[in-house]
Amino acid sequence: MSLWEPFSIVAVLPTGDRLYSRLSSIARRGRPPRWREPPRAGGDAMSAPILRAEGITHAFGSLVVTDAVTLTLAPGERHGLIGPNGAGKTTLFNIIAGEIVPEAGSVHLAGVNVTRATPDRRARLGLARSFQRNNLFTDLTVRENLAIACAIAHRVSHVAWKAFARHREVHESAEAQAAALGLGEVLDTVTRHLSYGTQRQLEIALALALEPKILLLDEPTAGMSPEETAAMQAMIAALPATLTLLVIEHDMEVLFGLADRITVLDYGKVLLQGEPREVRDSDVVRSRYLGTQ
Amino acid sequence: MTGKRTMAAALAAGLLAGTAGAANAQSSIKVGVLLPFSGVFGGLGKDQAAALEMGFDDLGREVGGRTIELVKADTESKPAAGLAQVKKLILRDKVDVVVGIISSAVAGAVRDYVHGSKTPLIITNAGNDALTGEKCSPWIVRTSFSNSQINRDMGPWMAGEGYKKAFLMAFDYAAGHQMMDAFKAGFTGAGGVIAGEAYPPLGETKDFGPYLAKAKAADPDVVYVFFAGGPAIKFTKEWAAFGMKDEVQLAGAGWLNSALYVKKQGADAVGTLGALNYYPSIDTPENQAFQAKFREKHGRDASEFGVAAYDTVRLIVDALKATGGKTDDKAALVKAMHDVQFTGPRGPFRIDPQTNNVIQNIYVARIEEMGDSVGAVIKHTFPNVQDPPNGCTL
Amino acid sequence: MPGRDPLHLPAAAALVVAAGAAWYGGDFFLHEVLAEIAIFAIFAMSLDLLVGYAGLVSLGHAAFFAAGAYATASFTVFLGWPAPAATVAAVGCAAALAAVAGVFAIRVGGVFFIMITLALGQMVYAYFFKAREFGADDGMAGIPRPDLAALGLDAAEPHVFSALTLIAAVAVWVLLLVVVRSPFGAMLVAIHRNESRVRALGCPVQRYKLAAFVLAGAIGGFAGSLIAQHTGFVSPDLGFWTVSGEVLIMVIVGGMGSLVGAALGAAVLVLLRHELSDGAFWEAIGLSADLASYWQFVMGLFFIAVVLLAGDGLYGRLASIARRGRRLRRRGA
Amino acid sequence: MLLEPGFLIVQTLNGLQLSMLLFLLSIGLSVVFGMMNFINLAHGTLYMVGAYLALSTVRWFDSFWVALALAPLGVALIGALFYAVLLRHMQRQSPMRQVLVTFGLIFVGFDAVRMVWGVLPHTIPVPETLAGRVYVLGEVYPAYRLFIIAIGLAVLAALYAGLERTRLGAVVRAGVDDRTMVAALGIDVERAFFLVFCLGCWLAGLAGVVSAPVFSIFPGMDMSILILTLIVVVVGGPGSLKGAVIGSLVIGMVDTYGQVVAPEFARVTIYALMAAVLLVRPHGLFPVRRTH
Repeated sequence: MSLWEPFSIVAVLPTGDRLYSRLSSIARRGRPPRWREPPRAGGDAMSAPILRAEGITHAFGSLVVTDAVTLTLAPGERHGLIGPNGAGKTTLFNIIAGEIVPEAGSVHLAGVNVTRATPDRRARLGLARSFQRNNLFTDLTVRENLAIACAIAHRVSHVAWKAFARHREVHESAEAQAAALGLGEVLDTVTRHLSYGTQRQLEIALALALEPKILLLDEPTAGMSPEETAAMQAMIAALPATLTLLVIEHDMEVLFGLADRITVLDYGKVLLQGEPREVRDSDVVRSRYLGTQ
Repeated sequence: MTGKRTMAAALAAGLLAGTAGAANAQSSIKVGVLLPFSGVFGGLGKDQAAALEMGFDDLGREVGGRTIELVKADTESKPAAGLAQVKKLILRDKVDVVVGIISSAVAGAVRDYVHGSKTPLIITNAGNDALTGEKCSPWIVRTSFSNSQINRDMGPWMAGEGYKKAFLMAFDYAAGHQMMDAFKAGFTGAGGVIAGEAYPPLGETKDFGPYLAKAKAADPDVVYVFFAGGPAIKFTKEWAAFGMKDEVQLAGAGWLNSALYVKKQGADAVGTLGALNYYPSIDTPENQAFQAKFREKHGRDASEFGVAAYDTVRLIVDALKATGGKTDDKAALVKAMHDVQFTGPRGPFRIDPQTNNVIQNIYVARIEEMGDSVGAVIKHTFPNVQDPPNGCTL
Repeated sequence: MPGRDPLHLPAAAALVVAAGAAWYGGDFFLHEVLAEIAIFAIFAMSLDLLVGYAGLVSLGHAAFFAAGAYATASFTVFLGWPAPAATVAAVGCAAALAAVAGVFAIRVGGVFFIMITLALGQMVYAYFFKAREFGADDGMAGIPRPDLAALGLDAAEPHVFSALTLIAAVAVWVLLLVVVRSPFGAMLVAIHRNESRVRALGCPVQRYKLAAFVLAGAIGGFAGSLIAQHTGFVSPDLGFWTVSGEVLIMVIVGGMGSLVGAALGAAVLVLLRHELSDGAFWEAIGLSADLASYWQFVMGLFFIAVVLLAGDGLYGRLASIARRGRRLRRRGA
Repeated sequence: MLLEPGFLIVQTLNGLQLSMLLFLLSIGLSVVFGMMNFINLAHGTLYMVGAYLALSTVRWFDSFWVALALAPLGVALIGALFYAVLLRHMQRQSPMRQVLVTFGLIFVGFDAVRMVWGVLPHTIPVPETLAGRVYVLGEVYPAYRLFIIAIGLAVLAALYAGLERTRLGAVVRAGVDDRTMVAALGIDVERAFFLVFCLGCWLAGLAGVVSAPVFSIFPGMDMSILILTLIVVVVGGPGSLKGAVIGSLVIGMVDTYGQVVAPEFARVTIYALMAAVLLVRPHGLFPVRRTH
């Protein structure tokens, strides 16, 4: 709530989601959950993990897709997530992003328990994500795409009385963002006319426009040509060092090149967690995953 | 610039089209006909319009050297549309008198406007008690009936016939409650007991089955109902299908077996008792002549709706004759209507100056087999039924 | 993005011309029609905020129309409030209803939303149909218009009231124009185009949709308040599904996502209804006057044709013609 | 009185009969929605047309059974025509636009029916063989209403078998789950959709015919049933046979009992029920899990 100006018409309305989750949890357990978030955990901000997913368990029907997975990311860490198809990577990713509420386990973001929080709330807490399939405003220009993200980042998206065009700071930062990520040339191109690789870049640029603390990248190089992959690698490598990254990637070489630590998932369980070198040298991983590539 | 011109032209053309054809022909007497030609009551509107035309054909379209001109307006059975149309009739067409209105909701909507504009309105159907009761107007005359006028005398009569326990059923709206309340007051006053009541929602009731189950469980001597039109047909049929016909007497306001559809109801309707201000089988020379003429024209019996419209024409023409065809003094015109008296198809007809409601006979009829068809046979007549003022101070 | 409307100036000019002509030259009937157009334009613009901008196709918008009308009737008739105060209260009532209904409705999207709002409209209709205190199916009469004696005017005069409604329509248009051109408006359009992305960007979309729903409901209630004063009468029919359907048709015929389009759609439909339901029109084109009672048939076909052939509505068609004209002129110059 | 066994028996049968009609109407709507994300708002109009076609057939051939055979076919034909002329060309457009076209058809259908058959309500007689009354657990009940229940159950059984056993059924089930996937397998989804759409129209026509002898036939009968049908689809969860069955039963029973047990709430019971279901389960009681 603190993000919203007190006089905003949006801020004074109850959220459908909260009311719903409260009512439905009353229906389920007869006891309402806490309305307010617990106070942020104290302590040294540097050593406290920025993201902690603990004992995450989720099943679709009888198929357990993640089984007691625990994942901890320190600030500035670049973490890779690999595993064969069906290992539960995407489900875990979606649980962290807030698309799925896990059956058991908890997700803490910068010390705040966000296990049941909506994706937008997590985004406001500093978690941004890209999508595996491009998920853009395809009939808007690059400039307009970024302006939407920047309006949210500048916390003016709820303003209903001043013309969008007159929020100069938003448009300036959209332009700056585009320039920084090499999209300056195509600012006024309608997104659907862009090449796949450029759309992919915009996908990440939108997430970065939020100035997040942690960025989740879902197969950033999927479907790209070798040149495009190289450009994307360079772009990711050039991200600020303070930004925490969680990357799902099929291309092992890409991942080994940019991750500090890697988690290997297999059949919903953590097979191994460690530095890229350890993973590369692990016999288990080699037999279960690399061997099958 | 193209856009601007297109838009302006379109707007102007549209607006002008709406205003064309206003008043001329000062000499004619204009009668606004405010009936539903579409919507739920579209059929009844057309029935009354046909009877109005027949009435003017019979009684002549000229009084005091002025021709009578009918201006029709469609209420679409909707109050808002009715109000818009009555404004149109009065302000644009400058009619001298308005006749019509099937639905009480439409009548309620136009009441204040008509009252304020001091234009005589002759209601040919809408039966809401308030129109000639607490909300009566010196300018609003009713030639049809009031809801309680039809049912008031049925209560004591049925109690006198030996029915002691009644179950009431009508749609949940003003007319339904007024009719049931009028019956209830008379029936309980004469020692009857109300075993139960059910008011299904108007317009949304798909099936009478659930209500019939409830009525049956109450075990009454008589079920007294008010249904009209499609629901009346359906109710009668279900009544028979659920085996109620053999166990309980069915009675109600006579629209349950209106002449418009009693033949369609056939054997299922036989034995039902009804009270109404008109039945085609009324055995008077006036009615026989009227029915013969109507049958010749339309190939079917005239209904109570047609008769109300037909008598209205007589009321207007006679009143105009009394004023010598003058319509400038509207108060004198209404006064002339109070003085009109005649015996029409439904019997003696006059307007009560106390309430502006009609004073008329109410008939009790039983549906019986007639050759290979069915029809209403009159069993009893309540003569010259007059409403109490009910808060009306004219 | 909203705000690129090539016909704003021409439309405003047409409005001024129409208003001027009406004030000086119109008869009663013209004023009645103008007032009706203005009121339905307000109603249609409010729905357009939902349908055209936020992408929430509602088939129950008449619920707020009826709520606003009944609130106005109640405050004036029962409590004796002056009409303007009752209008303010009515807008509040409609907004409150929209807030409560919105919590349920915005949970679902697309076709589900259509069904929920359809049910909402029928629920409100059913309530007023049954509520004895509001006159049940007979409705309520005797609603006053604002007292303009201080200005030396009488709102009971058709031309004064139609001018009043036109001013109200312009005010609503300006208000909504500000809203749709603001970041909030841009966000609604963004949510419409790609909801999951907006959510991932940190925008609480439910709250935005609810805000749009409440704003649209409030303005719908304002239109309802005006119609109550216009006719002096309210009935449950104001909330019936056909009213919701007609206003949706106005928005779609005029062109979704354009406020002027919605207003144009209202004008076209109101005029069409007046003409088609008039027997004289059918006789004038050499057909039976009986066809007047089947005007919904023609309107339905017209609607289908617009959806099929001019997906962006009449206004969209006009706008693209205007753009083409401008291009041609530029090329010529 | 309300706990009397006689009342309960008759009322439960009434509820079951309404449920079966709602089932006939909702199943077609629901499956088409599941497959194409498209809802035919003119479904009620098809039901009405079915009843009117039955009226004309009965007048012509003087037999209910001929009407039962022909009228639903006529409605299916109208549906097929509608599909060929309008819907097919709109496949690539947003489903919303298709829904709007069907909305326009409600207006057209309403007036078309009035033009052809007039505004006065009609009825058709109950067929001779079913005109009698039956004693159910000692209570008198119209035989024809039991016939409606039987038809509903028969259709339910046939649809269940069809969905489980036939190839079309398999395509439909798969299509509800993931349409693009089925198309990718080289199966002609459009043909399957066309067949399902026509079947849905046929069922709506069937509902119109079987209800004609019980309910009266009038312009406007389409809307009251459409709203109920939509509520069934929403409550049950679109695309699910189970949802349509359970939704129909719940709505049919609640409506039937609600009208007499709590008459003052008769108009809102159903809506309140729907709101409650949506609050707890936004995608209906039996949501179809979609894989995208």
